[in-house]
Amino acid sequence: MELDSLYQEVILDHYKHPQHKGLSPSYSAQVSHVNTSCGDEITLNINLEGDLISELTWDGQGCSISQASVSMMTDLLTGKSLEQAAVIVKSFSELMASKGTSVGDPLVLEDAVVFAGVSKFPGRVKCSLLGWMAFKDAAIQAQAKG
Amino acid sequence: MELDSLYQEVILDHYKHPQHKGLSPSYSAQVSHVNTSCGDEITLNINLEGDLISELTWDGQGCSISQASVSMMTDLLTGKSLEQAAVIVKSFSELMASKGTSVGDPLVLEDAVVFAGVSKFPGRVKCSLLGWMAFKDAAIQAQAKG
Amino acid sequence: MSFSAAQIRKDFPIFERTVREGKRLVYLDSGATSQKPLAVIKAESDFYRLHNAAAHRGAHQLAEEATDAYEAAREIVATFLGAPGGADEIIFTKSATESLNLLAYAIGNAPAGNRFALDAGDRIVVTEMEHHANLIPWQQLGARTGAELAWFSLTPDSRLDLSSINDVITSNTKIVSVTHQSNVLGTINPLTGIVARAHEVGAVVILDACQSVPHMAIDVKELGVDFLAFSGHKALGPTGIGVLWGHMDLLNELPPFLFGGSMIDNVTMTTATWAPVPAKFEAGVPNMAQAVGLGAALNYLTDLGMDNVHAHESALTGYLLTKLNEIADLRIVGPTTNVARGAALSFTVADFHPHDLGQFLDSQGVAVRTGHHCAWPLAKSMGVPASTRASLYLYNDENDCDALVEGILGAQKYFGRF
Amino acid sequence: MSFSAAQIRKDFPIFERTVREGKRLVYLDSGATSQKPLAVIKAESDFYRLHNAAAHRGAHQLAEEATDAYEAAREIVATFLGAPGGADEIIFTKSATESLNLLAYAIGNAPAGNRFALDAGDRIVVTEMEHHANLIPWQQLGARTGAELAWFSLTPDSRLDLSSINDVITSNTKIVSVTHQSNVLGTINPLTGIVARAHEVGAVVILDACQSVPHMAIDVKELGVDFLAFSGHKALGPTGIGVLWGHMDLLNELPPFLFGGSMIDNVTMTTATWAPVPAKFEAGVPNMAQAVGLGAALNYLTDLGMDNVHAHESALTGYLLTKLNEIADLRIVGPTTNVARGAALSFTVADFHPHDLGQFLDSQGVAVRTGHHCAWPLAKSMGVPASTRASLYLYNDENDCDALVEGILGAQKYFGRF
Ligand SMILES: Cc1ncc(COP(=O)(O)O)c(C=O)c1O
Ligand SMILES: Cc1ncc(COP(=O)(O)O)c(C=O)c1O
Repeated sequence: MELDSLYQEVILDHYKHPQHKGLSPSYSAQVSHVNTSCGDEITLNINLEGDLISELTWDGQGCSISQASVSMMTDLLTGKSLEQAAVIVKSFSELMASKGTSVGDPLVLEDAVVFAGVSKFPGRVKCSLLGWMAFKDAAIQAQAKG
Repeated sequence: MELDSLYQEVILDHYKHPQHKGLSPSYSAQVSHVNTSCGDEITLNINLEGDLISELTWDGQGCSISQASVSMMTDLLTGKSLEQAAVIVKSFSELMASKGTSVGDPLVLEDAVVFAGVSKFPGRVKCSLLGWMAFKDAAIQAQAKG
Repeated sequence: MSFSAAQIRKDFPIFERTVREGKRLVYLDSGATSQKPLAVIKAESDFYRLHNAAAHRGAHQLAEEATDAYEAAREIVATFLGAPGGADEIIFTKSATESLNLLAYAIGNAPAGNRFALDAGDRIVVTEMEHHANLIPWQQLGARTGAELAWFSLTPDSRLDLSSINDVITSNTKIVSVTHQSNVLGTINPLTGIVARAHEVGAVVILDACQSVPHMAIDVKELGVDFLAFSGHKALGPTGIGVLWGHMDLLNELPPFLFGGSMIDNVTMTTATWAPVPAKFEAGVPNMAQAVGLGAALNYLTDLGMDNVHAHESALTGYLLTKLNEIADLRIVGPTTNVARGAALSFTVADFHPHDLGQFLDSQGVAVRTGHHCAWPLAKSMGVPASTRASLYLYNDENDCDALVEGILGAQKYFGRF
Repeated sequence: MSFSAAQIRKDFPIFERTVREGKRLVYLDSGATSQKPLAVIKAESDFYRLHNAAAHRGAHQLAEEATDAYEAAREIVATFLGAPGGADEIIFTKSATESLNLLAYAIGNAPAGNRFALDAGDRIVVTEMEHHANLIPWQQLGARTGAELAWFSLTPDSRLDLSSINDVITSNTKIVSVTHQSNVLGTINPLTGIVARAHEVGAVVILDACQSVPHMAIDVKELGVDFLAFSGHKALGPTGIGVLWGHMDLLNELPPFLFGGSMIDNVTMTTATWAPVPAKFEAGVPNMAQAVGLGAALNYLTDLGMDNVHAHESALTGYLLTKLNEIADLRIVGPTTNVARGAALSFTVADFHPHDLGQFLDSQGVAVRTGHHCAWPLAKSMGVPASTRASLYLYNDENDCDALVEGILGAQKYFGRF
């Protein structure tokens, strides 16, 4: 079933057991993003120590794809430098733009390569990117402050 | 040639030799109307003596149809009462709305029945009516004053 | 002749195709846009093939034919709506969204002394169930003029709360703009009291009829409203065509909106005066082929009979409501009984996100819409940020409803396994 | 491949019909609207037959396909115009008239501090040869904001008088909106000096490209303008579709125009924020089938090559100008030589009224336009209240020009006999 390439187990796993959910009391920057076509919302807190992403926490509501994506992202980016994070974000964005033609680089994206399946569903690409766009925004704001 | 039903001799005759053209120095009411789709313009002076249309004069520029129509109209309506004129105007309007299905009442419209041919050409109906609409307007204004 | 959705479907070429690897297309998204019968597709293409020219402009046979075709469409719409002033009261726009914005901007253009002129002492009234297209133009008009925006809120059973109507439609209210049927809830709003109160205080009543004109017989005289807007594409017509109807005396007083060719009386470099209605509101070469297509769509509906269409949809809505009410954890967002409601049925299922549910349904060939359905304030006030909407039309039947129900049960199983 | 109008005509179904009792259709009214090739008619009907659904909205396969088709059309337009910022700089409207009104209203919506905000100290510049669609919106914006309207007048040979450009485009000028090619005169305006001076004083340059985009290769980067508007129906496309192109940074700052679904970011009962460009400017279910049809039209033109189209029209214009110049009592309204002029040729013949001349031509199967061509101030300033216009396009050839000339001579005889 084609649907299974969208709803892979690791995605549903993150959906049921979201990581880093619950906003940290303090943060270097906080952003809120919405997916205007479906109303999904996410708030993301980023904490920087120098160039290092020491903590990423979030809260929000949305579909399995958007929630799993932000959960996986916070797993993946926590502890990384902003430079490393930028490489990962770029790689993920490219994967999501690939319309099913790319399998993603597991060395860079780790578990998040499962979103290759989502890239075949144009209606869900926005869902996958919601958290990542929020991160980009938060990183810029945190750097601007710091 | 179908065109000949439009450009009948009496129409072209009025076009070449317009009647009552040249505005009277004084008037009971004066109106100016334009045909916005082609820019044709006409100014009409009406003089009333009581209920009688004692004088109708006009000036303007336009196509053969609009010019001939106003020329014939001034011929036809001068000397008539406002009531008689209303009957004639109504009869002419109906003829022009007939899309070629009516021949017009020669007892009411006299020479103006030749416009039956024009009613087959929807693009020219407006031209035929330009002067008549101006008359309607002028009659109302003159009565309002008087 | 009995009404047969199966027979009707044969008039719609799109039902010859399948979706998602050979699945039958179960189209339950007519609230977003309807499918088109061949007669409409053909009317539009025949216009291009045979009569295409600029209406009201050229001095030649094609231009005459194009003008006739375009004006005949206006007659059809006028008859369909029962416009008391005839075809001249029908203004073609590109969509209901444009029709409503036209009103808001034109009112904003009204000079002092004009009956539409608004200022800070005035009030505009809408409802909490408006589509964004009938909300944001009024917010903006309020912001530009200082007029205050007020609204009817909803009762727990998804009806307009009219209990304090005189406190909402106050004596300084100039505009009351309401939806005939909610595109989310399916609620059909009662207009009599609203119209009476609005007219009592001298306000005009604008009806967003996007979700009613396609589905029931409409007579603007009976409704008593002053303006009405709808979109062609939801009523079997082409995309790119909308309608604004208004009473002639109001249209005469209303200033124009878009400026350009064909809407003028006289023009100098610094001034312009306006053509009579409806030309005053139709600047530029019109969307002729789309108007002609809309005419064909309304003729198609008239041939079927709007009362028959409505009866069919009503019966089907009752059928589907019963079925949905039987599903565990399914909550209808909107009236749960088949009274004063149309064929738009929104719902949530347990805590499955509508986007996931919609995706599963899609995999089964069932096309629905998910999200806030362009009525975000409503979604927020109901505490349902997103829902799934099935909307029925004349080509749907019980099989389609069954496919939806089966799809929902399938989704419960599919997502439940994790 | 050599350019063959006869071959091209075979792609246009309308040329299979005759007019006025069996006469060959000699269509010389493409300046009002162009005819449509089968590829365009089919693209629009295929959309309805196969992919029809609300773009950007549904959660199903048809909605995905409709979105893809609509967005692909945006890409095609962006490539056609050479938009530096790509497809996101392309806004679909219903017509050039709407595109220009969009700009005027959106600018009128700009709050103080916004770069577009206008007030009584500012100036808007147009030309005396503007179509009403690029004149009246600016008159009205001036009236609403207090900004002053100024314009370039014409030289005796129907060119813009740029001799006092610095007195027209003054340092307080915020907007310069000019036509690329006059729809009456055929004059193609030189833009370099205007763009340079406008940018020197910080004004934006808006180009009404209705009469150029269909006829010549356009690259907005080379032109140097800031916004550009055109209508699909004059460029082989469907009715009901127009384009506004603008630089992304300007579109980002420009406030929205129409309010409704799909153009929002967040909405409450009293406030709204906007989606990114281009969605910000496209409220409501879009004119999808028409955008797709326009895409097919521009692809058709690209396949032929815009330089080939232009060369063909240029040669034909030269041919017709020579022939017309030979007719006794015929006066060309516009440049009489084939330099910096397009294929719109207006003229008067003795004191025959254009309406009568056009009627005679029509009886011979020759379709032209007569009147002031929606540029009344120009007509008045030239002392030619009405003229006859023949406008050529890719499907016309020398036979068509000959038919026009023969028709004019025939009219002289027909009306001369009295
Ligand atoms: C130069 C020019 N500008 C603007 C327009 C208006 O275009 P439309 O009527 O398609 O909106 C036209 C054509 O009518 C035109 O020729
Ligand atoms: C109730 C209601 N109003 C307004 C609209 C806007 O219609 P359109 O997008 O066709 O302009 C819609 C549909 O989207 C609707 O359902």
